[in-house]
Amino acid sequence: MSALLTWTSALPVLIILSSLIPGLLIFATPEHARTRRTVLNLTGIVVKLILVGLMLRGVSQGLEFRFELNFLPLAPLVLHGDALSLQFITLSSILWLATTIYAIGYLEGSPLRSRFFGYFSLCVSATVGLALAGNLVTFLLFYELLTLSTFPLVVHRGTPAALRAGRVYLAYTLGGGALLLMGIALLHALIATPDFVPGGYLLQHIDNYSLGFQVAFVLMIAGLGVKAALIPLHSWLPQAMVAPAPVSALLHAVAVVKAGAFGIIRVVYDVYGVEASTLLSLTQPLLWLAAATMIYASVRALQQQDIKRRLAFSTVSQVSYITLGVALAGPVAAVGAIVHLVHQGLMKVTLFFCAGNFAETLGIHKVQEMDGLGKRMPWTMAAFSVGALGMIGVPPIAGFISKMYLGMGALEVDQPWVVLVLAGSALLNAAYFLPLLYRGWFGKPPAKGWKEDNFYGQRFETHWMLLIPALFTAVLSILVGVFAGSIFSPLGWSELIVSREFVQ
Amino acid sequence: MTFELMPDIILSTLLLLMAWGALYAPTRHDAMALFVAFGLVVALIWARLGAPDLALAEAAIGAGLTGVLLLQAARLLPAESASTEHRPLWFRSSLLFLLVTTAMFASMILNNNSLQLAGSGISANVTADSASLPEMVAAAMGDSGVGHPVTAVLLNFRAWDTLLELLVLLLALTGVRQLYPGVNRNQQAVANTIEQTWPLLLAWARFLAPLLVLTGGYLLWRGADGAGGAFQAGAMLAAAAVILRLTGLLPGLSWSSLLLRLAVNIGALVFLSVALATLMFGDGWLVYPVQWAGALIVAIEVFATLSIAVTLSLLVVGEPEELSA
Amino acid sequence: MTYALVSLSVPLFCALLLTLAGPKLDSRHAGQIAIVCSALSLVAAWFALMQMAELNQTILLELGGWESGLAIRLRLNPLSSLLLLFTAFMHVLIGVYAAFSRQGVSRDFWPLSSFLHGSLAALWLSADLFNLYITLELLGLTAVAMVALAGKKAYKPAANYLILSLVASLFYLLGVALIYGRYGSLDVVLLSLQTQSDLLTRIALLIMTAGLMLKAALWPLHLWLPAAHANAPTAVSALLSGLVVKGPLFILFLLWSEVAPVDLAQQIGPVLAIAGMIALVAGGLSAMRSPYIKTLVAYSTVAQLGYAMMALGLLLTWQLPQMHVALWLFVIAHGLAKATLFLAAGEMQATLGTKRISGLRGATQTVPVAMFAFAVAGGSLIGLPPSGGFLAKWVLLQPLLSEPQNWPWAFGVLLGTLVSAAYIFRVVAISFDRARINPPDIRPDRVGHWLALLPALMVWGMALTGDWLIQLLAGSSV
Amino acid sequence: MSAMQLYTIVGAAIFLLALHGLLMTTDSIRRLIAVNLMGAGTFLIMIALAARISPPDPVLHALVVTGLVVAISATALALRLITSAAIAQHSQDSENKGDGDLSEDVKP
Repeated sequence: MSALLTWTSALPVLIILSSLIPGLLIFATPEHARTRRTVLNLTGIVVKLILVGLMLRGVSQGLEFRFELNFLPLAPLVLHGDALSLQFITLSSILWLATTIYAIGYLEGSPLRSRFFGYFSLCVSATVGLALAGNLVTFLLFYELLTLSTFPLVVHRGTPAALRAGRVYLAYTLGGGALLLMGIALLHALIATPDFVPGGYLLQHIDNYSLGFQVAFVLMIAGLGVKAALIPLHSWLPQAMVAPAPVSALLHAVAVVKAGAFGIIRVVYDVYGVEASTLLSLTQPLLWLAAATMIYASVRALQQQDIKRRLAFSTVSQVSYITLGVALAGPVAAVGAIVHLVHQGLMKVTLFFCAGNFAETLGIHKVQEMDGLGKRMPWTMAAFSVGALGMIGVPPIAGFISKMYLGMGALEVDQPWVVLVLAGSALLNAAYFLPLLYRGWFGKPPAKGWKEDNFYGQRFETHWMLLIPALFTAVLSILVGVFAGSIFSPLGWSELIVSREFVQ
Repeated sequence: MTFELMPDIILSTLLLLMAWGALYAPTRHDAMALFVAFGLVVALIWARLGAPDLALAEAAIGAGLTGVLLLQAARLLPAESASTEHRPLWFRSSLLFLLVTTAMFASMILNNNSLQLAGSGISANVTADSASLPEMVAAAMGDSGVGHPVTAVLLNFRAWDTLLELLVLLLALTGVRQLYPGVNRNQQAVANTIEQTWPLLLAWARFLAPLLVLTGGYLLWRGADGAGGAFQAGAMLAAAAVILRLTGLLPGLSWSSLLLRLAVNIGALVFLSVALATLMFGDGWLVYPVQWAGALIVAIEVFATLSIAVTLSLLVVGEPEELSA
Repeated sequence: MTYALVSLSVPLFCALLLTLAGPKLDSRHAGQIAIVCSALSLVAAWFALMQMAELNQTILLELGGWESGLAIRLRLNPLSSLLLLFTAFMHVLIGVYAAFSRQGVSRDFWPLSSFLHGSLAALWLSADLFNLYITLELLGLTAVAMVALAGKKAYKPAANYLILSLVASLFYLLGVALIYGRYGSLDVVLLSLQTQSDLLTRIALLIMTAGLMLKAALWPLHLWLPAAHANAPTAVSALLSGLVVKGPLFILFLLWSEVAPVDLAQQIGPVLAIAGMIALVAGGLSAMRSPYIKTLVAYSTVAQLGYAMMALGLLLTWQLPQMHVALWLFVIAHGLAKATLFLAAGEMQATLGTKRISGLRGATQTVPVAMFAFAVAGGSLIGLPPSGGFLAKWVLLQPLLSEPQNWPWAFGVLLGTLVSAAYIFRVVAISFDRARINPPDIRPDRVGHWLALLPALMVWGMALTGDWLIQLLAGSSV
Repeated sequence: MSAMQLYTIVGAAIFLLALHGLLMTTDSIRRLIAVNLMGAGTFLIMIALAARISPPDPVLHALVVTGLVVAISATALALRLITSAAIAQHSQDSENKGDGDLSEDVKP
């Protein structure tokens, strides 16, 4: 351990601990101590947001946040806060806030809440750790921890269906983890494990080990592709939708799939570097894979009648936008990819919150049952519409910005066919989202009344803790689109990242 | 093949036949009897090979004590079921494989003189200046404190082996003891004494036991200078005790008596204490001071003999209520 | 060396005292004495290790002060001192568990556990083939006696175990006799200078290997292990799987990495490595099919020993000192993880009143701590970072991956990882079943459950000392 | 051929024969006899090797002495275990057979 523990080296650790410690304390909280649990949760979040804010300021001023601990020979544990990690950390911290509030409302009165929130906090810690990981070994560590801590949440309900989904989830993610381990160990065997560097650290060795590098890349992308839900490794994601809505919202829309996508960004930009990846002819196949995933998953989404499953396939498709942008290997596309990491997260979490509200309030799970929802739940339906339109790419919502950058990026690197793919995907998005909106706003409510109707006649259309987070993220999705020009918007920050990444 | 090997060939054939019988005799009882006889023939061969003291020990243990153990076990066990004796043909035919292996081993021993060279100290492999182990033993005898090389090896050069071996004995007793947790004293237990002691056996026992005790004492006393030693002596004494117990001439013992426990432990305890004392106050772990070596070894031997004798006899004929605490 | 000898003799003395004390000493006090002795031994072993870490060289001790060859030699190097420490540590851990958990043990456990401790310490320190034979026998008899502690139903498995163990020792002894006949020496260091790859040496080494593999339950001679380990009392199973099978493995390691000539070692290496790979998969599949908790854990020992065997085999094939680090890291990580697995399995069995894995439905609610311990320890068996199992696997993987022609071996490791993940999560997934909860028979023993978790936390804590451990072990390669 | 060679071969033969016998039977007593025969074969080889020189090699004799103690200790423990197991089995058979315990369910 470094002898000098200054605040810049302690900060990354503190950011992880700010959710880890509350998480462990929550495990020890008795089931009925609801207030204590809530206080612990919120304290953790507030502390984390403050710490993240500090780090944001520091990084924008060019400060270095690095923590190191001996672990393996030539592969220490490194936590390093750079611009890219902050993009991901900020997203997950803000959404953690929204989702926690949502989850408190959602799980009110149900059993095993201490276990749920304990693991929930662990997941956030793992996600944040993964974002802060300063080299591949550290990344692997948090990647596996994320798998382990999400599993109890997937099977939280403990029903046979949940267990089945949990087994599938584990089979995929642990298999992916093992492949990732192999890839990382292979790279380490060849050239040890230095810190992530903008532009990568492989270029100088490329003549000696080109075969090894290619194999390692395939292994790592396969391992990361499981979480990023690239075809053909995506089928765990729709199944995992049996989990409670907050889990689907935060983890499957944001943390887990983004961990995979984030990993791909790290590997391509900070390990291999754009130049080496292109030299090894690795980016082109990845591009095809991403494009295929986008189209295939959109088509599958069209076939789904269960709302959450449709959203899940939509996630598969949307996360591939990030991979696509990375694989295009140009600075403009990179901005699109990195900014989409945030934009997709905000919009998708909104959609899942709303889907959860429909299910909790009126017992609605299927697309056909959505007729006339807008009359009973106008606020939720409005938030849902923002998310859906954003996904399609309607300005000024966030999704538009990222798609625009991706399209421009494709043209910049002279791959015009990608624009066609993007357009096709947008059309498919419209095809599977617009009918939902149409039914919700213009359909007729069922004559027999709703299947169930909780919270009827109360002040809000549903529990306030379910409604507020959905509105909050919907508004955020619009704001980041509208104020995309500001330096502290996700777009501005992404441009900062890319300017550091592609500086030659 | 020379004529002087004839007795050895006869003995070997006999030995192999008895081994075969002990393994494949139709009834378990025959198998045991043949095993005991096998042990006696082995003892004979050992005596021929220049190890008379070991031959005595083998007769007492390999044939005597093991035989008693087997007979007792057979008495308590249900008759063996015939159904378990069938094995597939290929399994039986593995005997052929074993024959071939033996033949190959034999040809190797006969053709390859590696085994003959090394032990006799003229091995080409050992670096020129180093002596063979038996020569080293002979050279070191003067400092060992005893006169007989086997005793010197057992209690001085390789004393650590012997200490661990005492622990093995003790451990076996501990293992046996915990098989009888809290046996009720009044419970009707299977008596180990032969129910209807034959008069002849009784008379034999009265004659044999003191003889064994005498032999044991002699072996212990002689061990320092001639063939013999604690273990052989202990074995003899144990054999005597077993015979006396079987004929009902020796009363049972009780584990709750400190004296018995002390007798069982004392050998290892004294040995280990000496080892620790040499570590703390002497020149190192088990380094006996030269002038005390003889005395220390005799002391260890006496206690070890006691422990070995008591432990062995308890192991063989100790009854549940004697052993359980 | 003095520290090591103290670490060795304290448990032996303790065993003698406990036997001497007899029935007047009740189980509680016997337990306290045994734990204190193990702890003393632990302290001594710690000093020995620190001394080794500082010196970083091998100390040889000719017992009795006689010249080398005549005397039995003890040897202390970083590896043996680490194993001494590990043994003492495991005894303290499991001793504390046995003393304070409700499952408890009978009074006879304590002298036997001290005997076990002493014999293992003697084994790690010995560098003499015949002396190793005696320690092997001590180990075998202790293990059998401890299995029999479980009561009447364990007598039969214990008897079978003993017979197999005796056969194995005799194989080893015959090999020792032949080696002595050929070279006139029993000392490992002297033999390593003399041995040649002739027919007799080959036969002797093979006989000894067969015996040792049987004793260490290495595939394909592992069939006795599940019955013996699954039938023993909980604390004993933990000691057996965590420590006892590692003794013969150590001798096997000495035999091939030192005694055997290099060309013979290179010939046997691939055989051992392939056997290890098969063990990984076959043992894992058996564990996956097992309907009983403890049998699953026992089969996982067979599988995990496959890693160790693979490391040993590749160490011999390539004569790579790095593999030696992987081998012993596996041994230590497996020991700790297995202790937790058996303790947790035993606790869950007792609380839920079932031996079947299907009876663990809802265990995350009914016995949360024990189940968590099980999962955490399982994570180390799978090799998830940053556990001890991960460290070992990482070190093993490095040389396998650095040359493309070695990649098939790495594939074996990958396969092993997946199989272990499958059987561990088979249990974990069932425990989340909330639909058909198996209600506990008795109130969970909190102390026992937390104590079961302790070794698992230690094995994950190994990560913090990973770099140091690897350097230390690398320093003691022969 | 010398006596030493003869007995070395005989020792090996007995070892192998007993090994075969061990594999051929499931009766515990016979298996234990087989194990003891294997031991006797080993010791015979050791004594034969000791007799290569005159006086015989004391080290090998000492090893045999140690080996004998180990053998008798183990045999005694084994026989006690076998009989105890049989008695336990017997009493269990005579009682009503309860829930099948693990020892019987475990198949290799």
